[in-house]
Amino acid sequence: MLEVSNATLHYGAAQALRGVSLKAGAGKITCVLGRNGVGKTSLMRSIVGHHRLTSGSVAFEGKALDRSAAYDRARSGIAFVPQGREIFPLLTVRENLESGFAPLKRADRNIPGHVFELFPVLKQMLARRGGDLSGGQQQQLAIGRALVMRPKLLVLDEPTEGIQPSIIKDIGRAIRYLRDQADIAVLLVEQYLDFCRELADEVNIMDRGLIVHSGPAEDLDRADVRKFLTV
Amino acid sequence: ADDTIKVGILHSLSGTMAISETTLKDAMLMLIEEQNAKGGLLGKKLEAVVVDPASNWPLFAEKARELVSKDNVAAVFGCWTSVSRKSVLPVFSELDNILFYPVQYEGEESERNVFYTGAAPNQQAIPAVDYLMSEDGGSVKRWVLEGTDYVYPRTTNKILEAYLKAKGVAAEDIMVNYTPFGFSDWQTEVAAIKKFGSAGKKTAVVSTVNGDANVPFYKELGNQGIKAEDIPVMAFSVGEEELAGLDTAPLVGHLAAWNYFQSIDTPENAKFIADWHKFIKNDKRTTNDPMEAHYVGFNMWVKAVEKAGTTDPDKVIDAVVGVSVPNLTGGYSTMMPNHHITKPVLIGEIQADGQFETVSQTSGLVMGDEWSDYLADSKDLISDWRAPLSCGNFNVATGKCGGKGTN
Amino acid sequence: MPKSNTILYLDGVSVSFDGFRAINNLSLVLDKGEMRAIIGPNGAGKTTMMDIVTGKTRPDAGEVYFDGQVDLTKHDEAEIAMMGIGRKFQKPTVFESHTIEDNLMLALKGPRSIFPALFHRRSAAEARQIDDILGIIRLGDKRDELAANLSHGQKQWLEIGMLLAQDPKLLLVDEPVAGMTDAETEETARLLRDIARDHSVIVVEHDMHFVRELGVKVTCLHEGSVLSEGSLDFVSADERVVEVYLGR
Amino acid sequence: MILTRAIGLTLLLLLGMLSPSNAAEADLRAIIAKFATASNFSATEAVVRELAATGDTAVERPLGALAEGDLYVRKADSLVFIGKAAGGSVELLDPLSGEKSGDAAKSEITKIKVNNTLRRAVRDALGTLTLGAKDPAARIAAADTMFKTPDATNIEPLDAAIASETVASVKALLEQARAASVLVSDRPEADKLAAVALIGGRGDRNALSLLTAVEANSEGAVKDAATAAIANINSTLALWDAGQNIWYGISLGSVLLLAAIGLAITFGVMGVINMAHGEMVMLGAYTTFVVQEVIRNSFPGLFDWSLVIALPLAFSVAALVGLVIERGVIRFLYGRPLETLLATWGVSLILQQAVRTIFGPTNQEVGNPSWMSGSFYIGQLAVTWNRLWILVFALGVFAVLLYVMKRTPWGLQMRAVTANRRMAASMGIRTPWVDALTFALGSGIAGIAGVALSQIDNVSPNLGRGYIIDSFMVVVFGGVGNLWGTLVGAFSLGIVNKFLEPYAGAVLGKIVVLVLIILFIQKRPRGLFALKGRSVEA
Amino acid sequence: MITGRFFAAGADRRIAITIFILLAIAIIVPLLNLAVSPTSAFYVPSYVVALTGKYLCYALLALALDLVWGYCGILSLGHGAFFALGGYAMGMYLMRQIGSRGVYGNPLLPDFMVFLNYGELPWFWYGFDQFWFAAIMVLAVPGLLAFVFGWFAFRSRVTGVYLSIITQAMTYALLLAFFRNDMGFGGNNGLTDFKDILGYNVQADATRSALFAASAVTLALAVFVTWAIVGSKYGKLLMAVRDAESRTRFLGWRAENVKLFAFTVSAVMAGIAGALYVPQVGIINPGEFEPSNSIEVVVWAAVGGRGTIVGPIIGALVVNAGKSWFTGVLPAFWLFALGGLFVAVTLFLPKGIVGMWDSWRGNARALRAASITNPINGEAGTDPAVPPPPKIVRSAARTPGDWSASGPEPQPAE
Ligand SMILES: Nc1ncnc2c1ncn2[C@@H]1O[C@H](COP(=O)(O)OP(=O)(O)OP(=O)(O)O)[C@@H](O)[C@H]1O
Ligand SMILES: Nc1ncnc2c1ncn2[C@@H]1O[C@H](COP(=O)(O)OP(=O)(O)OP(=O)(O)O)[C@@H](O)[C@H]1O
Ligand SMILES: CC(C)C[C@H](N)C(=O)O
Ligand SMILES: [Mg+2]
Ligand SMILES: [Mg+2]
Repeated sequence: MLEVSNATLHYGAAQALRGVSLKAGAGKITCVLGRNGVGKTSLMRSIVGHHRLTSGSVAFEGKALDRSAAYDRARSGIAFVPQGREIFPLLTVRENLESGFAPLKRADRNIPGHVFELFPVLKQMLARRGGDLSGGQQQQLAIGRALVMRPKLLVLDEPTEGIQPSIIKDIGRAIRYLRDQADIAVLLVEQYLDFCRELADEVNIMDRGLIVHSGPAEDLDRADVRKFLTV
Repeated sequence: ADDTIKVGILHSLSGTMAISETTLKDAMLMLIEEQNAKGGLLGKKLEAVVVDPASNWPLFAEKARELVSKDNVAAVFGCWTSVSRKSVLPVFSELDNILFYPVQYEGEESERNVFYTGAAPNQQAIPAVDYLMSEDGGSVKRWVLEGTDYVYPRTTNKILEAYLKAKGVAAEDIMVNYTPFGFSDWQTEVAAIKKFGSAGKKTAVVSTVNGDANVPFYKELGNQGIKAEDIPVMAFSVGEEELAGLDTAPLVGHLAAWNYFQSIDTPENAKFIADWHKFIKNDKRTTNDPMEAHYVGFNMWVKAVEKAGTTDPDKVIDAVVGVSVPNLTGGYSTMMPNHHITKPVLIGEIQADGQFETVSQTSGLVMGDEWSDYLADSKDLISDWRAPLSCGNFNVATGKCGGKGTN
Repeated sequence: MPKSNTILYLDGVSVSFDGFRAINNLSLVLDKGEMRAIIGPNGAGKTTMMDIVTGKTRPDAGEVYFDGQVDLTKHDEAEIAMMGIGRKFQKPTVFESHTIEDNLMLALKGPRSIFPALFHRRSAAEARQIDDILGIIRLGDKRDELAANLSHGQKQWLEIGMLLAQDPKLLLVDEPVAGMTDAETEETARLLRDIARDHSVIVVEHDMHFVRELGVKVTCLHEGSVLSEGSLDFVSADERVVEVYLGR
Repeated sequence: MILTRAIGLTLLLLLGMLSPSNAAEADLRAIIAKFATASNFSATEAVVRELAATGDTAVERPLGALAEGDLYVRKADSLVFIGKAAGGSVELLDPLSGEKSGDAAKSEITKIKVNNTLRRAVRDALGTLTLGAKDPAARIAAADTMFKTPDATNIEPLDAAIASETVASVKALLEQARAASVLVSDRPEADKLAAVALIGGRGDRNALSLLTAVEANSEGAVKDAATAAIANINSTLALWDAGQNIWYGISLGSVLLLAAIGLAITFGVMGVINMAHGEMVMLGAYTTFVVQEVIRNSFPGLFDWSLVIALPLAFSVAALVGLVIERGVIRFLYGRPLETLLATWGVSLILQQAVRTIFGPTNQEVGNPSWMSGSFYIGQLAVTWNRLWILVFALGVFAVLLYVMKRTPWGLQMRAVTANRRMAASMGIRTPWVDALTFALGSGIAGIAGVALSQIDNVSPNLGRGYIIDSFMVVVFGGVGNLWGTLVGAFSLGIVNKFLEPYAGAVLGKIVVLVLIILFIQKRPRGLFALKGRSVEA
Repeated sequence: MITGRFFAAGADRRIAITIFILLAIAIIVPLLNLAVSPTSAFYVPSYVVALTGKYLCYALLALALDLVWGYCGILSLGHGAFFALGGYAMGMYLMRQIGSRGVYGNPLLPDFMVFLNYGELPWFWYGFDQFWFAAIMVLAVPGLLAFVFGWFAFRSRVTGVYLSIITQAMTYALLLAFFRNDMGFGGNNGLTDFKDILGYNVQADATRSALFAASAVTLALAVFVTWAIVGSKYGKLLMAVRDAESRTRFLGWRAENVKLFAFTVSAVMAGIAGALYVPQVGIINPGEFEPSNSIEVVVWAAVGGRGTIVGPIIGALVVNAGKSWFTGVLPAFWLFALGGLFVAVTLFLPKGIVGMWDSWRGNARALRAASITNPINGEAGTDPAVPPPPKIVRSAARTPGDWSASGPEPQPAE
């Protein structure tokens, strides 16, 4: 469904991605792991269109995305939960959720029920400014907002960061539910190994701008794989 | 090049004053073109050097310096506001060149290098007030002196207040009010005028409101229904050009005092207007008093150069005094030794077509009085730039040049 | 009052925003030299509590004392920081247009007024201190890079480094390991335990492994007040904590 | 002598009203002919009086023409005509019948000059003559003039008019006019006291000015009554004055609101420090000018509609220019708000000079349609129509904008995009579109503000510069990013300003307002309606 | 000590060069004006001396603004006010020097006071007959105003556009106040008609050259002081306050004092610029308080390169020279040229002239550095698939958030 091939990215003279190739299939949860600063976020942002790749390509459902802008990618079904949440601080929680209506047809412009099932706080806080929420609540809002878009590919950059354990579990359940029910592809960046191990169908491990390992989730228990994750 | 005589034109073409000054630049270009058509001057062609001081006073000084020392102009025609004139003054006296200043001003100045072709207060304000006090003018008893808060209105009003009091007007029958530059919300002021005018005595407004603030002022007057028959407004800086931006129908009868109106019916003026329309390629453009001042000033300069046989400023300065040229109101204006000129004073009423109709005119020409007789410290001063006196502020009481002297 | 031996003393503190009670009659005492872990659901008021302690938010009611005698509600951020309370923010905030090294330099303990800063020259001791910290946070090879160019996790580390440089008496650490790998998490726990030997520390975290590794007393906040307090095992056995926080 | 003539005049007038047969037309012509020889204003005035003394309503035409400055003398034969300019020449009409009687070149005729004194004389004369006019408005006008210029000789015609008047409101006015005349007559004291009471009841400034004169010229009971009435009027007027100040403040506020509201979008919402905002206002004003020019030249009948026509055009012109600016310049500057100051400053210079080059540097004439001219009274509160409409208009624009921002998806997207452009794009919002349209909207609104402002201010290339500082002041004072703040900010600045003005004068008043703004910002560092919340304070 | 650093190895070469150039022209230009015959090719006309002297004052003003704007993020839209106040202080001195040579010959009262019927000299004019007093006022008045204004504003944490707008309100209020004739500063016409300064005729070529030299030397000194300030730890703090004010507070710094110091120093610099400017242009009037003048100063700094020391100087010189030139050769169209220049600079030189130059050079340096020390590239050496040399999309990042299309949360303004 999503195919990244040979992606490179530069920040000025510094190179953050050095020829990354990655696949994420529908109905699968694809996990990307790696230490701090190896380029996970850079890769995700390249996929959703925040950064333009220096070379290489990103294809979604067989169509090359390299020339399309972030909003076109979103309209073709890619939803993004960024690291750092990036909710709209002065919009109310409801408005934040409704901002996901843009790519939808008029008839679809409602907030799916499972959003509130997953994150009941959001329902209580609909009228509050997004920016006032606590860090974890914001993270929940960010995920909820992405779900409103009814995505085909959900890109999550460290979604569990700052979230209380019970809700992490809920998020895990939700992601699995989405994969199973709606048959969507999930691309997940995680540091939290246990979470990853539980959810992932495929894992990719990054180090210094490269994917150094990819394979099934079970690989995570191999020592040669884990070495990439230690200090 | 040596085969041309350069003439500097120092009027703002951008910024706040462009609205008034651009016309003067065009007028000068026309005059120069016509002079060239007549064969130029001293057998040479005149060449206009136009610069834009951009309504920025220090830039005026810079541009003046540029004109004189870089472009070597023989004389400069320019400035509108007094502050721009003040800022170029030192340049002209240092570099010993000539400035012709075409706008009415507050007086209290006489410089060797400057020729004042606009009105001094006695050539505008005093006759205007006289008219209002006369029977024809409505025998006004109560006065509102409405002005923009700066030197020209302040000085003029000071002179007027002294004059009115000398004529027996009581202090409570004079209301003085000032507004900032570019003022646009006149509701309160106009209401105050209305109130002041409803005391049972004939009231008039003498307006030294300047520039941009006039249009909203008159619009508000019209809307609040202040009619000229009830409370006439006499303005000193509202001319045809300003009225062009207004629907004058509700303003018919309000007054202005100038030394020239476009409506003046003389052959010189008819020709001038026709030339102007041809030059500017627009029949609707008006002429106005400062244009006439440039017309007069330019012709005086031409004549003086011919008389002196050179454009050397020193010689020309001496030659200009006494030169007499026709003005556009059917008479002759003469350059006096104080570097001010003689002018007729006209009072006009605004007409529905945006023109003025002269309702009163001084019987003869009035000589510009640079040092007002109504201000304590200046009444003893006179100016005479002819040798041997050659002094701009000769004190007749002490008999010394240089104001009071050191006593 | 037994304030005397406390480094931080909160009693009956409440704060509300537009009618929403974020902190509700909260009482919390931290002894000198103690390290405390604070957990609690999202929105429980953990960060807000830190805001109150550091002077960012003024409480509507209640007492907040530092070091047994200083009433913190009477001081502003800078004064409180000068007294020796340092803070790491939940969202890492560093000086993005300065290098890593300068970030640390500005945080280094020392006089905080204009003229000393104007005529400041770096001493050898300071240089050594910076080098040490750079070692600890493993950003030595990036010392001349602009902080803006760091990844999220690296910024977390830098902020911890700045806290170290500040060398405060009391450290408030908000979610230090968010976005760190498990290995780094362990590293951080070790570091904090080190620090806690001669400092007082409050750590907020959602990562239970990390909290466990710290091995200190835990307070669970909920809806602005203390829900449960004790050892981690005690707290995580508390039904209410499981209900609102840990989940099943 | 005057008295007898006046009585004669009244009789004539009564006769004239009774019988349709007029005083001999030849007599009138003879008097009119005297205009030709009147050498100065007072001579002309004498002729006016003489004409009026005939009491013949037929003199309305020549007198009216005289006041309008349309009365001419043919040089060749010294005959007096009404002249109507027709092309290069003048069409001559008979002064009494109004029938066409030839043409003349401008040089063949001389205009009979009028001045204010003459115009007033004509007005007074016509006032008496039109007392019996069919149109109640004319009768009201007549009563009004007679009230303002009381004369004992007016009493009798007024009595007659009162007797035959059927409209109650006109009748009341006529009675007041009569009372005014009584006060200057030698009627008994009782009559005068009644008159003072009647006039005192009017309670307005005209009454005040009349009574002041009475107070000065009479004694005894009448003087006392006048003094009391004056005190009475003064105290009610003082109250009205306060109301008047509030109204002035509101109307100044509405101007500020209009000027600022577009900026509240481009600056407040989008964060562009839009120095070209004033120029957008200017473009709107020039659009109005062009529309009026076309109407004047081609469809004079539509003049009253000119503003209605100009509104959508001004919006489109300014919005289009805004769109071009956004696509051409601003879009490269998002995230670098300070650079927008530099670029839009440049744009504003270019626009200003462009307008100066195209339209010339001088003021352009923009007229008020009739429904925006003049004023009316609510009690003693004078309300000018143009100000009232501008207030209504400003509030209307505000309401529409508020609706768009808060209730439509576009508004939501706008706010999302400006909060975080990159993330908004990832939500599927076409950010370039939203940016461009938002900027165009803000500019367009500035444009329609220009339509309104053209009604009260100069239409010149400098128009925009005059408003830009005030606009920023309003938006910032109200609180950036909050439309309500802009509304309340504009009105409070307006009202404070207008309350200070009578005491401190316009200049000092403005300085005080500025200082108050500075002090106020110390108290509320994020404006009146500060955006709140963690994200802002951080 | 500071001087020690200046000459220490690694001192910014560009600053040194700038100072050197300024000092050099301070000597050479007057020499070429006074000692060389007017017919010589090397002769510098007085006109040019006067003009460039004026530009140097503008440059000093721009530098002063950049200290607060570029380095501390305080966008002051009222710096013209400090400039004008310094100018007025100097103008008052020059006015008093006229003595009884005024048109009315009043030994005590300046002319405008005479014809506006002032009975006596207003109290605030006392002392200005002494140069030292005027000189102190040149520093004290703008400094004090900035201090008081800043003290209130920074303590109340007025930031961003709010601060910008109240600085604008300040200069606007001063503009209106100085326009008022009753203020005793000559109203709209201002102070003019100066005769001499320290006993020398202001119009003499020698005086003019001396003023030029003084301006150049002062500017050099200001460059040095600014450089010393921004290079110090305080300077780093200043930038830290610019980027994350509240963070500095949590480190124990008093952000308001940090800003206040810079603001006051900057105002004093602006005041000095004004004081040097007035005798060279021969007039000071309220027009200098015009808000648009202050905005122009911002524009100069932006054109030259905000947040650099040389940038604002270059910006002021380029824009003003452009203005002088355009207003002469293209009087009717120069605004198009100038406006176009501003737009072009923002679009094509986003960091100003100097900033862009730096980027080019910085880029080259960064590229070189990257190939040696960058861990990614360093590792790459061991990798068989060595990536091709990076294609440079844009120049090296010197400011945060520069790479992404926009920062995550654009503020209305800094
Ligand atoms: N805007 C930027 N400019 C320059 N360099 C950057 C920028 N953003 C990130 N980098 C650098 O690129 C590398 C990869 O960063 P990235 O954010 O992709 O890491 P990450 O794997 O997401 O790390 P983390 O787990 O800490 O979030 C890091 O070395 C970082 O320093
Ligand atoms: N300035 C504010 N305005 C409005 N509400 C606020 C504000 N600050 C905090 N709150 C509310 O107070 C509550 C407590 O927030 P706080 O950030 O302290 O939670 P937290 O315990 O740190 O949560 P997390 O673990 O998610 O970081 C939240 O519900 C938040 O919405
Ligand atoms: C009255 C104005 C039009 C000109 C006047 N000379 C001035 O002081 O600016
Ligand atoms: Mg990351
Ligand atoms: Mg928190």
